[in-house]
Parts: sequence; structure tokens; C-alpha cells
Amino acid sequence: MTSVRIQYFAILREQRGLAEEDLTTNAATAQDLYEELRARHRFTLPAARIRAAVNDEFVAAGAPLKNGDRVVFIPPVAGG
Amino acid sequence: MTSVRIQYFAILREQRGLAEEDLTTNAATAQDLYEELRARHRFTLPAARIRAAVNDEFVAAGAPLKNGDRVVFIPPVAGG
Amino acid sequence: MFRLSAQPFDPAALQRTLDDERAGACVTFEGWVRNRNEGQPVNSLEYEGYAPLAEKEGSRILEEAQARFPILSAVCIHRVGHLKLGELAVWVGVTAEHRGAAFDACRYIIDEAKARVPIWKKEHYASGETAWINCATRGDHATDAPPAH
Amino acid sequence: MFRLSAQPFDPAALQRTLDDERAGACVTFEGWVRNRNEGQPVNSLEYEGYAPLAEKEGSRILEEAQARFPILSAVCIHRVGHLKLGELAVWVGVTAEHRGAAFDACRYIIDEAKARVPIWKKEHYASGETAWINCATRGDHATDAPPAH
Repeated sequence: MTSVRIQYFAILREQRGLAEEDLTTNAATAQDLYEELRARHRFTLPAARIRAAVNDEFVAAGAPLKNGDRVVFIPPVAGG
Repeated sequence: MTSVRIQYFAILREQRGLAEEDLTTNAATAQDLYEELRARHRFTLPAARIRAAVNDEFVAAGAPLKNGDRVVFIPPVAGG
Repeated sequence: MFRLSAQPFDPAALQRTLDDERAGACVTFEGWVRNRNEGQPVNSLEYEGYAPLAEKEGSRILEEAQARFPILSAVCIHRVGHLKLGELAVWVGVTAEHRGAAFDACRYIIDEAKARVPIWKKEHYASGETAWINCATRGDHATDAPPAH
Repeated sequence: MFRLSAQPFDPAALQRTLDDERAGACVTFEGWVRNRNEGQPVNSLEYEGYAPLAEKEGSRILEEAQARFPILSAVCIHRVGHLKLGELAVWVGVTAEHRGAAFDACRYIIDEAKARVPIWKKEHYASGETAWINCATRGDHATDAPPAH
């Protein structure tokens, strides 16, 4: 089990109903963790449209998770 | 003979030593008038690099002159 | 310098920080909250940013602009929070010796920022509905087209 | 609106005159007096304009921009007189629903204005010499290249 902190933004924050949480997971990668959370919280965005960041840097979907990571799932952006 | 008013700007104003003058000329066109003045005042710019305006509108080099016209010879521009 | 601002800011004051006697050109882009998007009347906009990564990615974009175009300086500030119609949402300013580079770099920065910086936009429509732009999925009412202002 | 100004003017105030709730983008260009041209140190610049025709030709350029690009409004003000280093020589502001048109129209306006509007520029060099830009002829010291900022 891996303990991580997750921050939610924008549509994910609204669908989750909170801005951050700590949890332990069996997911090995950021993408696996997203799929786990998506099933649990009925996130509408498929994994293919989400990018992941760990410790404030973008990472590949298959990046492994380790204890203490701060994870953010990034919906499609729309600045400007 | 045609009586016209000429305004000079920029390098032509400096080479002529004044900003405007009235004169009468035998020149039939704006270009002929420029050649006459160029010879008289040793303007350095050849006619090919000058545009003409009459009564505050650009005209073709061969535009005929008539009494009372206000004529401006336009050196290469350089705004901005 | 790329940063997010939760408060309105003064673009004229920002532009004066770019003053440079070597500069012959300064190009600025301002993104304003407009009253329609994709044909729907808009009442207001919310911007939300993931600040640490937004500022990192924004700074990378400015560095890329410096490397690609012969410019002197470049700044971008993006508002977050709830904005009214007409409010300034994003400001980009670029100085260069010559205008071509200033135009090209300014456009590069805003195009890349809109595509890459983790900032999200929620539109509040006159109808009372809201939508996170670019986040619609099959069956949603909101269009899925990228925002194009 | 295209006009010449013998006095310094406030670009921020001008830009506010372009406010429009339909506009999502505002692009501005500022031309500043820079301290070198073609490698020569410059101390100051003089601009001289043939006002009636400059304002007519400038207005034609703004109308062309309106016809070619989907923009909302466009303004250009050009200084005349003796300007110091760093002073604002020309300002162009364009608003549009979308940024592409605002960038394209702003660049069109400044490119055409520099090529067509009867305004002349005399550079005063650190050496004490002066030159009317683009007016050099064979045998002159000054270069004959078009100014490119």
C-alpha cells in the first residue's frame, strides 16, 4: 500500500466534493490511481483526457507512485 | 504658366530651406515640377524615389497641374 | 516572469517594468472576459489554477520564447478567481529590438499558455448553467470545442 | 481612428477607449525610441508628418484592417516632434472576439503605416551626425536600409 496526498482542481474538485485528501492505495501508477478514483467517485473525464503531476511536476501516466507523493490529476486546461 | 503652392517636408524642407512657397511654373505635371525644383535646389533624391500629392491626395507622377494646386513631394517614408 | 494573481492588476504599470532603451517594440496581449462563447451569453468566468505547476510551466514557456525569438523580455500574468465581463484575465508583454520578434513571441506565449498551463475556466451562462471549458464529455450539454479567444 | 500627436499621450487611457464586452482579445503595439539603429548609437529622434494626408492614409489602413480581419476596433496614434530615448513613438491597439484576428490586424496596421503613411524620421546620432531614414542617396554615409523596429 502507498500513502499519497491528492489535490483536486476544477471539475475534479467539484465531482469529488473536496480539494484534497490523504489516502492509501494499491495503485502502482498515477493512471491506475486515477482509474480507481474515477470508479469510486464517478469522475466524468476518461483517463485519456487527464494528465498527472507528482510533487508539482508533470509525469507520464505510467509513473510509479511512492509514499508521500503529492498527486494532482489535471483536466484539460483552458487558460486565457 | 501654372501657379501652385508647394509644401516641403523632412529632407526636402531642409534642402530647400523653407517649408512652403508659391510659384509659377511651366511644368505640366507633378514629376516635371519636381525635376525643375531638383535642378534648381540640388535635391539629392531622384524623382523615382519621390511620390507626389496634390490637394492632400496621392497622385500619379504624370498628374497634370492646374492653377491653385497645393503640391507636396513625398520622400521615402519612415514612420514608427 | 510568469505568475498567477488572485487580485486585479495594472497592465500599464507592468508594461513600464519592461522599459529598456534597447527596445524598439513592445507588443502586449490582453485576454478579456467577453459576453459570449460559442454563441451562449456569458455572465462571468471563474479561473482556477494549480499555482506551483502553473508558474513552473509558464516560466518554461517564457524561456522557450526567449530561446526561439530575439526578444529582450517577456512577462505573463494570469488572473484566478471569479471575473466579471470586461475584466482582464491574462496579460502578456514582450519587448524586442524589432517588432517581428515581439509579435511572434507574444503570440507564442499566449498560445502555449492556453494549451499547457494548468489553469481551468468555468463559464457562468445567462441561463444559469455553468460549464468547465474543454471538460465536457459525451452527453454533456456544453460543447467540447476548445475556447478560441 | 488614426491621428498624429505633437504631445506625449497615455496609451493606457487610449486602450480603455477600446473596452467592449464582445471583445475577448486586445493586442497593442508600441514603437519606442531605441538607443541604436543599424549599429549606430542614437541620442534622439525627430518625427515629421504631413498631417492631412497622413491621417487620410492612416484611416484607410485602419479601414483595410477592418475589412480583412474580424476585429471590433482599431486605433493608431503616431507622435511627431523631437523624441528622447525610450519615448513612445507610435501606438496601435486592436480588439477582437478572438486573438488571432487581433494579432494579425495589429501587425498589418503597423507594417502598412510604416510603409505608406507620410511620416519621416530623422535620427540624431551620438557622433553628432543626423540622417533622414530611408532618404540616403549614393555617396551618403547613412545606410539606405529600411528601418526595421
